[in-house]
Amino acid sequence: MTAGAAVVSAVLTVTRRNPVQSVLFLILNFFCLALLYLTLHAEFLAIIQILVYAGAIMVLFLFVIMLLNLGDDASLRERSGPSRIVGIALALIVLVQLGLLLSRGNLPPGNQLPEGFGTAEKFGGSLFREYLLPFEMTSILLLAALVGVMILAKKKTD
Amino acid sequence: MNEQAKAVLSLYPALILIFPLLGFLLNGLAGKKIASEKISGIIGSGVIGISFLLSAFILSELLARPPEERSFTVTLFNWIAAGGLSVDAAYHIDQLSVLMMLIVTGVGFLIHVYSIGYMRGDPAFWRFFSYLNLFIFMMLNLVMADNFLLMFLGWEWVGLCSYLLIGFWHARKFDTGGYAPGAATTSDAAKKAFVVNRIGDAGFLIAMFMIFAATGTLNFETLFTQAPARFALNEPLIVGITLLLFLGATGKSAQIPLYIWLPDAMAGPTPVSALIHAATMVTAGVYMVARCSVLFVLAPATMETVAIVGIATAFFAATMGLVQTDIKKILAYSTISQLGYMFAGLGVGAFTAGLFHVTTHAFFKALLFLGAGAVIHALHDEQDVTKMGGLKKFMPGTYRTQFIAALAIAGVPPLSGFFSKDEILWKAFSGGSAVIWVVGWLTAGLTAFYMFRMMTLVFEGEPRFAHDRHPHEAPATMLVPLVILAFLSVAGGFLGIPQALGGGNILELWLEPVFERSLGILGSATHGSLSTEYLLMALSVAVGLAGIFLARTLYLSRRELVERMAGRFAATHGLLFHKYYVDETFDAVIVNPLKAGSRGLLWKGIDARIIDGAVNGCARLLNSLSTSARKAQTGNVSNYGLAVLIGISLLLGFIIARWNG
Amino acid sequence: MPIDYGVTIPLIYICSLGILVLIAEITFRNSEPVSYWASILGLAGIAVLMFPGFNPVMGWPAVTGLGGLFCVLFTAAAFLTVIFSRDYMRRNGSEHGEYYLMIIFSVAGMMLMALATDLIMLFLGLELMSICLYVLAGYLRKRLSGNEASLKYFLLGAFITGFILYGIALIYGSTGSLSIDRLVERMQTPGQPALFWTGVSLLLGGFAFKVGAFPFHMWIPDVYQGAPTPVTAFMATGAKTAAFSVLVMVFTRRAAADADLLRDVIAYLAAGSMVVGNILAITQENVKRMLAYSSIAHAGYMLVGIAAGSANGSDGVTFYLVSYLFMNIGALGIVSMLEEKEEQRLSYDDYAGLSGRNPVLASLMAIFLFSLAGLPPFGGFFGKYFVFVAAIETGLTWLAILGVLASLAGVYYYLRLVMVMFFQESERPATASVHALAVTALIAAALINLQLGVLPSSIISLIQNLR
Amino acid sequence: MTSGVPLEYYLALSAVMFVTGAAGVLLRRNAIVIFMSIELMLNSVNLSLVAFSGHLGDQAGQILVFFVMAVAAAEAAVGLAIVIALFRNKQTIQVNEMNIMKW
Amino acid sequence: MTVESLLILLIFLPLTGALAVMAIGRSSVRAIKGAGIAVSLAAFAVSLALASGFNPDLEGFQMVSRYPWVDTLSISFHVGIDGMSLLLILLTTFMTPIALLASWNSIEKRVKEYVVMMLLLEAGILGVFAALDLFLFYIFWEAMLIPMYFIIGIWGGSNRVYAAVKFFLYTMSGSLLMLVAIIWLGYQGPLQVGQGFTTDLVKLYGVGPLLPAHLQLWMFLAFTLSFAIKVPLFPFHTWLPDAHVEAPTSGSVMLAAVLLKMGTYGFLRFCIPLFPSATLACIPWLSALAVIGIVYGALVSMVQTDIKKLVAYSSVSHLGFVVLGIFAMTEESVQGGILQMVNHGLSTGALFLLVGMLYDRRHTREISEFGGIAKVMPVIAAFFMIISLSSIGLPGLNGFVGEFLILIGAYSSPHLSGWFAVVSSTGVILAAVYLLWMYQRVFFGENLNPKNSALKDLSPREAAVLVPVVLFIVWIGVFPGTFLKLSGRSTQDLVNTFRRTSSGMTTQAVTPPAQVISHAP
Repeated sequence: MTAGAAVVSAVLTVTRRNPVQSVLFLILNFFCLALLYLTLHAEFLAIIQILVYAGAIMVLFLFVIMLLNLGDDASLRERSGPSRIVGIALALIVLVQLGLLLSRGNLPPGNQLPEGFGTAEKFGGSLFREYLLPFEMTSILLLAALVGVMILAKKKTD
Repeated sequence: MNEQAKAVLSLYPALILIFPLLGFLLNGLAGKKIASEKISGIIGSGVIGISFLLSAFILSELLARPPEERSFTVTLFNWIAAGGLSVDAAYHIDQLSVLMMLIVTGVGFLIHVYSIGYMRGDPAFWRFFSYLNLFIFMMLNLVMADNFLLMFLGWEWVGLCSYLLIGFWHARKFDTGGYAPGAATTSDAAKKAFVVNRIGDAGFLIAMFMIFAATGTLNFETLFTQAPARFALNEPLIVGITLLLFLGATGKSAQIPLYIWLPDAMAGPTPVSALIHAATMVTAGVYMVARCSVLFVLAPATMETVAIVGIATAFFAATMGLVQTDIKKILAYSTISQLGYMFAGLGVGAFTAGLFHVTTHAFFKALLFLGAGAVIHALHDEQDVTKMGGLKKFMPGTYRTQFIAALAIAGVPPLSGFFSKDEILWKAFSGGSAVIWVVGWLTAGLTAFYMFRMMTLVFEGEPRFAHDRHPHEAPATMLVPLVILAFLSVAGGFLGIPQALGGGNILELWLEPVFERSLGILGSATHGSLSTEYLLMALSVAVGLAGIFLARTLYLSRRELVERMAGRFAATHGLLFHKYYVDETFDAVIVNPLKAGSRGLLWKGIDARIIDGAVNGCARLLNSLSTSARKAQTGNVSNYGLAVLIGISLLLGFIIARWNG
Repeated sequence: MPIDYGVTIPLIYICSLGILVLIAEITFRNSEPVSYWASILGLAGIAVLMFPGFNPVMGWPAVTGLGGLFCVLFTAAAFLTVIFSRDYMRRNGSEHGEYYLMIIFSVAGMMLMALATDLIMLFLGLELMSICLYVLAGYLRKRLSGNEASLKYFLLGAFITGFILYGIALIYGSTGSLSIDRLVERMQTPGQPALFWTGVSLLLGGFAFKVGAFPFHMWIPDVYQGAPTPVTAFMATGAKTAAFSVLVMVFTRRAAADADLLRDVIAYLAAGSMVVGNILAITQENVKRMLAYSSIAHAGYMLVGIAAGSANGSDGVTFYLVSYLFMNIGALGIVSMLEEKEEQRLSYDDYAGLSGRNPVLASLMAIFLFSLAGLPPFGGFFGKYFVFVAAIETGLTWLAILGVLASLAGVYYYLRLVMVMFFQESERPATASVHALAVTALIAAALINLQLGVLPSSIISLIQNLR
Repeated sequence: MTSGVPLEYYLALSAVMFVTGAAGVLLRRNAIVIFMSIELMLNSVNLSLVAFSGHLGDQAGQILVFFVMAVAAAEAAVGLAIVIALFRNKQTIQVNEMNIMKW
Repeated sequence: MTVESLLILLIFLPLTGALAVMAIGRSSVRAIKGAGIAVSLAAFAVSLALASGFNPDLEGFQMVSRYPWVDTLSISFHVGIDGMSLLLILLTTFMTPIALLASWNSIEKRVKEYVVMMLLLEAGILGVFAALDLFLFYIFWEAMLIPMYFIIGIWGGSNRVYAAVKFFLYTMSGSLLMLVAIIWLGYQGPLQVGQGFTTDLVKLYGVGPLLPAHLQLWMFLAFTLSFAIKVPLFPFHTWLPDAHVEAPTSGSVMLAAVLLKMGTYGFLRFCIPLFPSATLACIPWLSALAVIGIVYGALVSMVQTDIKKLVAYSSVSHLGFVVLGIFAMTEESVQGGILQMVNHGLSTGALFLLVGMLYDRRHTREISEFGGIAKVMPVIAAFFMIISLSSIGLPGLNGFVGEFLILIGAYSSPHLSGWFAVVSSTGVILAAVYLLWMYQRVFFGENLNPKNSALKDLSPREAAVLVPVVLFIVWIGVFPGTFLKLSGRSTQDLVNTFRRTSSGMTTQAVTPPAQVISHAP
């Protein structure tokens, strides 16, 4: 059921003409994913998903859309005719290909989940031990993004 | 003869060669600085004179030896050696080469002396002499060579000298007679001579390849010794070789089909015509065939060809000579005709007779040319016989010498021409070729006719030249050689008075060892008796005299008859006058299509259109490919994303196709 | 997973430098000169400190492995870019310290890619680099072409990130590990599941995009053209090298040719890139765009070595990268020096008669172009030779033939520029802003190129020892 | 593997979402919507990763998802800044109108 | 100093000379020119020393130096010479100072770059002739294109850009495939005896003939295409007229005298010994192209209106002889081919010098603009005549010796029908036609054009350029032994080895090369 909702909301995200509606459907999609994370024993990620993704990032999107005042206006001509068909057809082809490959599966055997799998505690532990360097580099990444946004978006420089 | 004497003797050939070379270099490099005609002339003629004396000395040395020892070889250095081929710069002196050396240096010396007078005042006097010396040097190389390659060296260079000397006055206009009228200069004639010769030379060259491929040598002695064993009689290979050699000879000696250059070669200064285009160079072909007689007799088919081509040339050239008006051209056709005789002689196996005619012809034809030169000189470069006449009284010395020469060529006994020509005809007849005899006999009549037509038009009758011209007798430097040559024209015949007339035929005896081998192969099948020989002699004398008589009658007293005949037989006259339109045919069939084809088809067509078209077409193709492919780069991100997804899809498709786990 | 100091040291260097410049930016009012010199000196110092075999004192932590060499290359590219940038940015009225900061951070991302031991680091490095480059491409905010370039780059970059990530996910799912060593190990072992190969091919597609290989190349011309020229130089050298460093370290150690699923597909990518890049470059009139297309072709040549997948292939690509870095940054550096405000002076015609006015610059450009065209005795030739040797050794002769034929087209358009510079005259000559430091850098780049062409063995043995 | 739902199910869902996102990128012209489609793709991958992680009982997948989220945040910030910068100059964020550089 | 180092010195002398010239101030034009000539003369002196140290009786390469260069790919700086390369090296060092001196006045702009380019060109060419490693050879082969490109492009005529680009791309298109073949050979060849990649020529000599025939054929074709374009062999010749016509005099001289020889040299050095079976199979085809080239070049030459283009097309014809000689594969023909390379270098080089002199005076090369100028410039006319005669192949001058040996060898070759030589002989006739006809139209006849009435005759500098060439023309014509001797042994070995190796892959043939390999390292 959650999955169905996820798919529908995903499709609607890309098909809605109004960007604001798209954002809202995307947020819905993210909520569905968070639910799925929970079923997959990823509690911490589920929380992050809602807080950071659906909360912070999507709000940012919404904010920018509002800021630029991008309505469902007439200038927003969507592509028509053949190129749309080509795009959809290609997407379907890729889907079929992926399906073919995934179904040939031979997935590795599943393992028993360790104790406390997916909790914030376990998660944090390995993050700060085994993945310390990536974590630190993420901070650099965010710093770079910060500076970058400043460069690009500050009003006046000269 | 002791060793020391032999060693000294072996120096002579080198000396004989070096002197003309020296003269060439002195005059050629320093002539302009010397700036004295006298010194240039003395150097030029002197070196040839020395060579003549040295040649005479060799002759005397050889005479002192028994006949079978009358040859020796001098090797100077190894010229070309590569792989199996080794060619020396070596000179072979034997009876034949000594004969030719004497003719070349002797007649050459006289013509050099003559030229001092003839070329007086020419701004390039020194250059003229250097060319002449170079010619002699190379001609000596030709006749003294002991192998084909060295002979070919001389062969080519004499052609070059001929080229340089024909075009000596390269800025002068020259009427080639119908062909490129008015536009041609002497240099056109020079080029034509060289190129036509080259066609023959290519034959010579290919013959050498065949000889080398077959026998691995180009040395005369080695080859001639091997040849009878190596080649079967009339084997295609030997026929091919000899035919190609003969092709070379037709080029150099102006035989059908390559004779066309010689009449034009008359554009050169007259001493050049005398020396190169009458006395020496043009006989190189005869010499070569004689030298290679062993090969030729192994190919009777070729011999027959030589004889037929020779006699045909003799006849047709004589017919063309009938109507020419240019004094030098008359002589030129006469030369071609006489050369034809020589080849006819060679062709029937009368090698000695051929060479005998070479010798006598050298004397009287040189004399004729030099005399013509004196006339032209006297009339300030007038060459048209119809604008001459009555010169007998202005230039008596010249006239007398010319008369002797004309008689000699007309075959009036006991002048030299009679003996040599008659020997050829007799040998032809006795060898079983009656047709050749008949044609030769007719030609003899024609010869006598056109010679005396010329004599009459030039010297007899009323003067027809412009009144501002004051003919005068030639200066001593010119006249003395004329006299000497006249003497030789008379006396030359005594070298070869046939046994039938009680002569010893000195020349035949002298040359016997040279042709021993070939005559051995040929065998001697002589038909006809002594009485036949006398009869034939009488017939040829008669036809000669008839020709003389007819010419004198027609051109002295019955001029109107000539005009009428020319009118009546206009077509024939035109045909003869235009030399059977051979030049025009050559131009139309070979030269012009070749030029047009090279320009239109090869250059503009294949080169520019096809090859370069393909090359540039590739470039253009890439360019248009690029121009159209660029359009895919629309600038639209969606399309770029599409491309990315296509790529991904292709990758996945590839994995689907290849994976088989 | 213990922390590997060999991996962290370059990152510590570069991040320290970044923080230093950031502090300078915050501290000083007129911070640009400080940042500039700090960047230059810092980058130069880091390049020296990291250089393989550099050991000033006992126990100095040395950088090991091929990744170390790549780090030196990124730093060198950044160093040269910074040198060319200042004047360019000044001319375009936008010299700021943040610019250098972005370059330094992107170098950090590249290093992370090259040094990555697992796919997480790889992914993070890729993103760090890319995000900085998105910003740099649009650095001249007022320039519309820059905006467009930046957005195109960003959208397509993010798009391909999705595929890369998907590939990583599938690899993870089929191997149960994110370790690169495990990945390589699996690739060498026949009999992997389809899932694995799907992941690998998506990863390959992603990096093919990053290096600008056909058919993932379409962003290259627009982005390279629209970005500020020094940034273009940096993208074409540093970023490309970074992407190739991953290809070299992940994709050249595959199974033997017969069991190798990827050889042919990489060969097709290479072939397509060589052909398309070269053919499309022929008719370009904008020099910068021409160099962009040519960089597609060069990606193709390097992919030849990847396709070979042998030791020689890996070494060949690495060598090619070294020489490509110096020749391309040299060429684009000169382009940046000649470019005037408002993207003027970028067409072929603007280079007419350069050899008369500025023979040094023209000669240097000629050297870079000859090297790019792959003519001996320059580095570009040897790089090509090396990868073609590798290709032929592994049975990809057809690819080598195609490669040389395509490079013939390359010769044409590079030579066309030489021709314009040397054989033509111009009525309105362009004036280059020539600075001593920049020219020195160019001369150094040219000399390195010559050295790579004439005496390549030192760098080759270095590469071999590091592999 | 504790969940009753098989792994394939998650993977299929993820694939469908992924392709939907990709289709969105191709079909839409509004830069922000395209970007949202890309976010959709990233999230679908995250789902796969989490599913694999749970299937394998290995935490690394979840860790990666965490980093992906961080990266997505950074990307979103930068991407939107780019969009704003472009909008300031061009007054549009329609990608089909961005073609001053082509061919 | 050892003899071996002489060869290395020779290669690097022009290179360092070029660097030295770069250091001279731009304005001191005379010093630049002087330095250029001095360097090239020094190189000539070194090459003479090289020749004096060369022993023509020894088998194989001499003055060999071998330094490891790029170990990974088994590349070494391996140089050495045998008879044929020595001759071509001598030709190169001889013609370079002449070309430089010839352009003393005619090059006015960018003199420094010009001299540098000429010296670089010389270094490149010398390297080509000395290289014994295919990689090294290729480096020089390609590198020398760059200076030539500039020489044509900067100092050339009005259509120079097209010509320069055409020259470059044409040549390059051939050589790139050769590069692939080199690598392929370097890999496949040693594989035959279980060894690793190498481009060392001496080693490859041992293994190349062991390759299966179809592989040989492909590699042979790739090499041949490259060389055929360089020669140029019909139908790959169309770059030549353009390049020659547009190049400055010195460029044409170097192009004709030396550059074209690199192609024919390549046949001898690489194609034949490396791929004997393929060679054997291709002999009739290549010889046919050569013969077509001989006749075709001559015919097209005949109808040219531009003297320089005429000479250019004549090169096609002459080089056709060389190729015919090479592929006839008899000792005589190969010797002739090698000598003819030198001959063509001298005579055609000199013809270009002379055309340049005419151009300097009249600024046109149209034949119709001239006529009768032998009157005003008799000395030039004389030189022109001698050199034309050499080109025509008059016995006693150099051209004849080469052509004769080629043709006689080709005729008696076991690989060719006699018709090849027979048809080629028409080239001898046509040579006389086109050169003499041109000569006649330029020098003979009436001097009608007033512009031609006050032309200066040969200057001392020009004499200094021409006299040495003419001396060699006569020397080779009269005493060709001096030069034939140098290449005799090399030719003999080449032909004998070819006979042995081309006749199929016998087991007998396998053993000796294995020995060669064991010796080589």
